[in-house]
Amino acid sequence: MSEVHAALADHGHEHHPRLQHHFDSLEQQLYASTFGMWVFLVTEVLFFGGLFMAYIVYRIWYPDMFVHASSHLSVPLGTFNTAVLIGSSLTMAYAVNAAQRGARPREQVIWLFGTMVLGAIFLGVKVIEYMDKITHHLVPGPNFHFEDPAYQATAQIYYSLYFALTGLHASHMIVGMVILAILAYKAAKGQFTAEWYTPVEIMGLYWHFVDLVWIFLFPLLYLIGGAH
Amino acid sequence: MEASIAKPTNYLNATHGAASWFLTKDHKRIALLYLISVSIFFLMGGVFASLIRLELLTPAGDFVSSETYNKFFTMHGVMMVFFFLIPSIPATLGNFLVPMMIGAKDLAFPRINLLSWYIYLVGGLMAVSAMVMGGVDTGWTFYTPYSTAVSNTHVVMTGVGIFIAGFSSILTGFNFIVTIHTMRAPGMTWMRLPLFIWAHYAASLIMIMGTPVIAVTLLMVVLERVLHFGFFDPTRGGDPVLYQHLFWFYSHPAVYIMVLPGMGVISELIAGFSRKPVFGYSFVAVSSLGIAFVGFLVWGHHMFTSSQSIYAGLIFSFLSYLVAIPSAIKVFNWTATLYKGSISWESPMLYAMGFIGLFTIGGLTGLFLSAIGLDLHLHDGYFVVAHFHYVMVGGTLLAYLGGLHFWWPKITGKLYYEPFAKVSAVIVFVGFNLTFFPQFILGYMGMPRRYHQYPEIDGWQVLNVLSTAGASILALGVILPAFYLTYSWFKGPPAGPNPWGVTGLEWETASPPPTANFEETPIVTRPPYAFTNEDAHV
Amino acid sequence: MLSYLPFFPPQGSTHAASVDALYVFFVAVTAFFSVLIATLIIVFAVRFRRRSPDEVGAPIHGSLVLELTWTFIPLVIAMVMFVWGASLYFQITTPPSNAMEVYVVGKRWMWKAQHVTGQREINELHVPVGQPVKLIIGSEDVLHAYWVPAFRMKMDAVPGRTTTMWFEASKAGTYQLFCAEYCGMSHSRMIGMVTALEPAAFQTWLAGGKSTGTMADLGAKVFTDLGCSTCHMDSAQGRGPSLKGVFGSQVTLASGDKITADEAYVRESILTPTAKMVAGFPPLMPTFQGVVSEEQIAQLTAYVKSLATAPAAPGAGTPAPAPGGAPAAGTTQAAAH
Amino acid sequence: MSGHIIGNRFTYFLVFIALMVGTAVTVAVTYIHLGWLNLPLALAIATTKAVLVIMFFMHLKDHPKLIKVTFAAAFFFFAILVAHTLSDYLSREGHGMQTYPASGLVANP
Ligand code: HEA
Ligand code: HEA
Ligand code: HEC
Ligand code: CUA
Ligand SMILES: [Cu+2]
Repeated sequence: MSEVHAALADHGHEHHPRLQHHFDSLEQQLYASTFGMWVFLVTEVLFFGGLFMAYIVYRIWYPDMFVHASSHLSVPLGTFNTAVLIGSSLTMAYAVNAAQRGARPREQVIWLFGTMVLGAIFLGVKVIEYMDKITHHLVPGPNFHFEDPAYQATAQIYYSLYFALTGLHASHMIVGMVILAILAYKAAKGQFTAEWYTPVEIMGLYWHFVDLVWIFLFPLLYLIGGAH
Repeated sequence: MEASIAKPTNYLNATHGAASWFLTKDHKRIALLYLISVSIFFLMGGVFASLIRLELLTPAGDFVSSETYNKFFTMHGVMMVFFFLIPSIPATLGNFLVPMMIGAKDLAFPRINLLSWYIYLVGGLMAVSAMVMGGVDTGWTFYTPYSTAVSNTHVVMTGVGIFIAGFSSILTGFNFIVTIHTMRAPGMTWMRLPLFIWAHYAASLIMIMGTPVIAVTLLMVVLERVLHFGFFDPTRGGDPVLYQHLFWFYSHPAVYIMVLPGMGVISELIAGFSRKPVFGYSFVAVSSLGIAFVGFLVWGHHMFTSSQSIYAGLIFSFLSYLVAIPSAIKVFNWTATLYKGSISWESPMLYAMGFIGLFTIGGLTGLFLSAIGLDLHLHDGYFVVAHFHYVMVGGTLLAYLGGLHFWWPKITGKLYYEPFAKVSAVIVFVGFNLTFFPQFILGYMGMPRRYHQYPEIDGWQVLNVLSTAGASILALGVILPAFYLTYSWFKGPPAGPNPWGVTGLEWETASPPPTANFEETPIVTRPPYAFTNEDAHV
Repeated sequence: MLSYLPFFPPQGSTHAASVDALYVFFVAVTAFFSVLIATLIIVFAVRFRRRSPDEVGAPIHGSLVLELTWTFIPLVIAMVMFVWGASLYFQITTPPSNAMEVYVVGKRWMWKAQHVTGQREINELHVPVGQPVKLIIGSEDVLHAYWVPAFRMKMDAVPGRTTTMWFEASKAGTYQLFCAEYCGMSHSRMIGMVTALEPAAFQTWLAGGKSTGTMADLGAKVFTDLGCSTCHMDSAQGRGPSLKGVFGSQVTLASGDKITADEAYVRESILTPTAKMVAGFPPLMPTFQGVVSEEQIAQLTAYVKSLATAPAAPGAGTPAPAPGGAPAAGTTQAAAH
Repeated sequence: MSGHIIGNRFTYFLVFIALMVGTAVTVAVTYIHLGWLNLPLALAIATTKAVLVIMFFMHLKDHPKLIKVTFAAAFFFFAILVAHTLSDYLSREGHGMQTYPASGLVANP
């Protein structure tokens, strides 16, 4: 905020190579980036929010259908993936921490790479699940087939939501992994130091957010029918 | 750009060549890139408007076929709303002025700013190619199930274009918010911010909170069309009305994205040309936030006849009346600012005075529509068309033109020929009223919108002819500035830093400003609009 | 009252005058504020025009009293507008219980209407003067909206749902009917006429109009044709509940809830039988989704209504039935463009 | 001020364990029949997990108020979307539920 600005204006004379010309100090720059990332996450919440809204309406309208339709999802796979994603959040937190401490490039790369591996496992399981839905004709559209004819029509809504929500989530992960790869490359070159590690920190926020979305998707999509 | 010799370097002549423009990170150059692109979209939208008006000259559908007409109004609406009006003031004037007004060197994320322009361009090109390939005919509202299951036009291409352009709007809003929070010059406290900044801050809030929802909604439409997903498909138990909720959750607040920056411009113009602080500064500032916030609570007033529940209708109607109050506060404060001012009748001021009058009419006719009992009659008729053109054209477009004239000397360093500007302002005002006033009457008499032909009912054709005549005058009025402004850029006399004798950090630096905006980071010690020493001590 | 003035559509319904009155009020408020603001702007701009290049305005910063004034006065006016608009809304959307029902289906690009007595019309609607009429509106494809400007009423036709609107014609005459919700290519040709007839003339029209039997009769036929009658018998032997006396009554559901069997319930029972299960019955009933047309649903509904033993359930009041055995034919009167 | 917020690795690990336990619990309770309680319970657990992620992994607890308010605003506006939309759905006439049409739509050519 402007108070920061004012306070920093006096002693903002260090010239770190990472300082962009329009900022007065690295602190101001870091603050702007962090704040910016949070603002970006706000837009992400509302982006997923539109789909969640549709989910809420239809869950209210067709509670039984949700129970039946969700019974075709594999709870063990979903649970496994949840654990994998939480694990990747941990490795991500360690990656940020390593950069902040200015740890050796090798250590930074290990954590970043570990996060990517866990992300890849998650996506791999997702592919298995999608394949399963495709072979069982559970993709909405003309080929959709649901064993209980009573839900033949409405179950397509559930699967539309399922594919849209998980698909959007997965595409966020793919984007995240691309960025992780770039960061790992930069980390390997030793670009992140205790003085300047903003990209890693920002990326961490993003990755945790993706985890956050999944934490809600898991019970809302997989864990509906357990008791039936 | 001719090489200007022996002149101080400014952002225009600091570097040369195409790359220095297309890869620029300077917010001022990006503003100019935006200026050119939104103008092109405005002209395209305007051409469609002219074609619409030509068709409606006669009751019979004799000029083009109904399919073509349907594409005309859809593409008119899409171009004007998503590719012209929403980015118009924020991405051009806002981009240019937000950093300058707060005493910063640039926006917080210059690269993202440039990215937003490219994203806008990609979205715009997709919309244009959809248009070239045959167009789209759903209306700018894309109501389901027509858009998902029935229309056989380029809904997907256009939808994706808007989806993409949405992100450019998100990025602009995001950049403004971060910039205003973190980059204010020393001494630039919140209560010293020009009202233009407050208005842009409020509009940016809507951009980041609302736009993602329209993006995902259009994504759902595209998924439903392309992959046969079923979100809104009634044959599979989906609800077409849910689409309307999601669409208007964004699109009602979006009308305030369109008008708030315009209101910011008006505050600057009124203060500048009366050489007086804006009356009730803090009320005008906070009412922007009020409009942005309450604006999120009223979307259901577009759905009174949609079979939405009557209780929801009541709530939405009630809240729509609340959103009128902050707008009223602004209108009265601007008027009061004129009292005992030193008012000069220069062209930007003419636009500003036009804005206040036309926005008042446009806003008050919005209140007709929020009265549920009355909207059952008026909905989807020409009264609505007249209402929104009063606020969008009479309001925002006038503010945009006024702002462009006001800051033109700052942007280009040149003065335009004032008599031309005055004349075209008057032409716009007259043409505008002649075009859209008759539409209020038509609407109450029952003429439905999106009609390619209309029955020969007493007086309907007369009113339509008046409207078309007005549209031709209006077209002249909006096209004139393109000529004399461009001319002035090359041949106009130099403007000097502060040709209008007004206050504001942007007027304290050279025209055109240097790349870093200021020779030295300014230190702010007075409130905005401090024309006298007495003003400086509040 | 105002129908002879230009700029107003004819006043054809009992709603029209009250809607016009509200409109006039809004026009007056708008005129008042627009003139007030415009006058002040012009007066100030002339009176305080700049007289020397260096002149500046007076250092006036604001006034709390004024701010409060122009917050509260508009607020009060706005509340008057809201309350007036909302009460008018209740008045013009709550149909009286003796309303005559007409089923209307929007389909690209025509309005099909069917009277309870069986007469069908396309792009036309005949209604008696002085009798409240409730339209039960459906859509076979996309959104449409039924708008009769002379009645100051409109309602969307939403696929997947029935909506209602009512009016009472106050004067005999023909009035424009428009489709007000954009529905594709010939949206602007989805228009027609509503004819309000004096009650006697309406009876004559009904008698002369070619009826294919009352809607309930048609519904009875559909009921047998689709095999509903194999399960829903009059006695308790059927696999499904007897439908006698069901309409308008309280049905106990398997979930324990009680709901009133109305049009929407019947519709839902036919299309999504599993949605609301009647207590004590297995989920045997198949869905008729995709099998019955929108019109047949209306007919079945009318039939189920006619089975109600009570002397006409509320909202089911019908005018004198058409003479039986009227000559059978398809749709009546062709569309007038 | 935001400055440098450096987390504790052991805390991270504890949070990780808590999240794993939360996951196990949420799966387990699905198999216990609690009637309508199942959904709120699942959401409560998910929210708790989310708060842990936000506060510890994302360090929202260490961030200045502005950022806290900003992020909270996202959920606030989402709540507006939900509340107002449901004000329609939960008060609709009939059964609040809709039935779909008899005949299909014209197919998309
Ligand atoms: C810039 C764009 C803009 C702005 C600012 C507004 C402002 C308002 N609009 Fe408008 N509106 C649109 C753009 C805009 N609108 C568009 C594009 C549509 C059509 C969309 C489509 O269907 O295609 C539309 C449609 C629309 C409808 C739906 C109509 C229908 O389809 O049936 C309604 C209904 O309530 C409405 C209401 C309002 C209200 C109450 C305001 C208020 O914010 C106005 C507040 C301002 C004032 C009230 C004036 C100033 C006040 C005074 C001078 C003091 C006196 C005040 C009192 C006595 C209260 N608008
Ligand atoms: C920013 C928003 C904006 C702007 C600026 C305008 C500007 C204009 N609009 Fe538009 N309008 C909308 C937004 C806007 N409109 C929207 C959202 C709709 C609803 C769409 C829908 O239903 O889906 C609509 C619908 C709409 C209709 C209703 C169509 C229908 O329902 O059937 C009409 C009819 O008169 C109309 C007219 C005009 C006119 C005459 C202008 C004039 O102000 C335009 C003036 C500008 C010019 C004329 C350009 C100048 C260019 C030249 C002079 C070049 C000359 C070249 C040739 C003519 C070849 N508009
Ligand atoms: C295979 C047997 C079967 C057929 C055929 C059948 N139904 Fe049903 N119907 C049932 C059963 C069983 C129930 C009760 C359970 C339920 O609510 O679904 C029922 C319930 C109903 C109800 C709700 C009755 C109440 O008491 O609330 C209505 C209305 C109805 N059916 C109408 C129809 C119509 C109209 C048709 C033909 C288009 C039809 N049914 C065909 C078996 C059938
Ligand atoms: Cu039917 Cu428009
Ligand atoms: Cu609105």
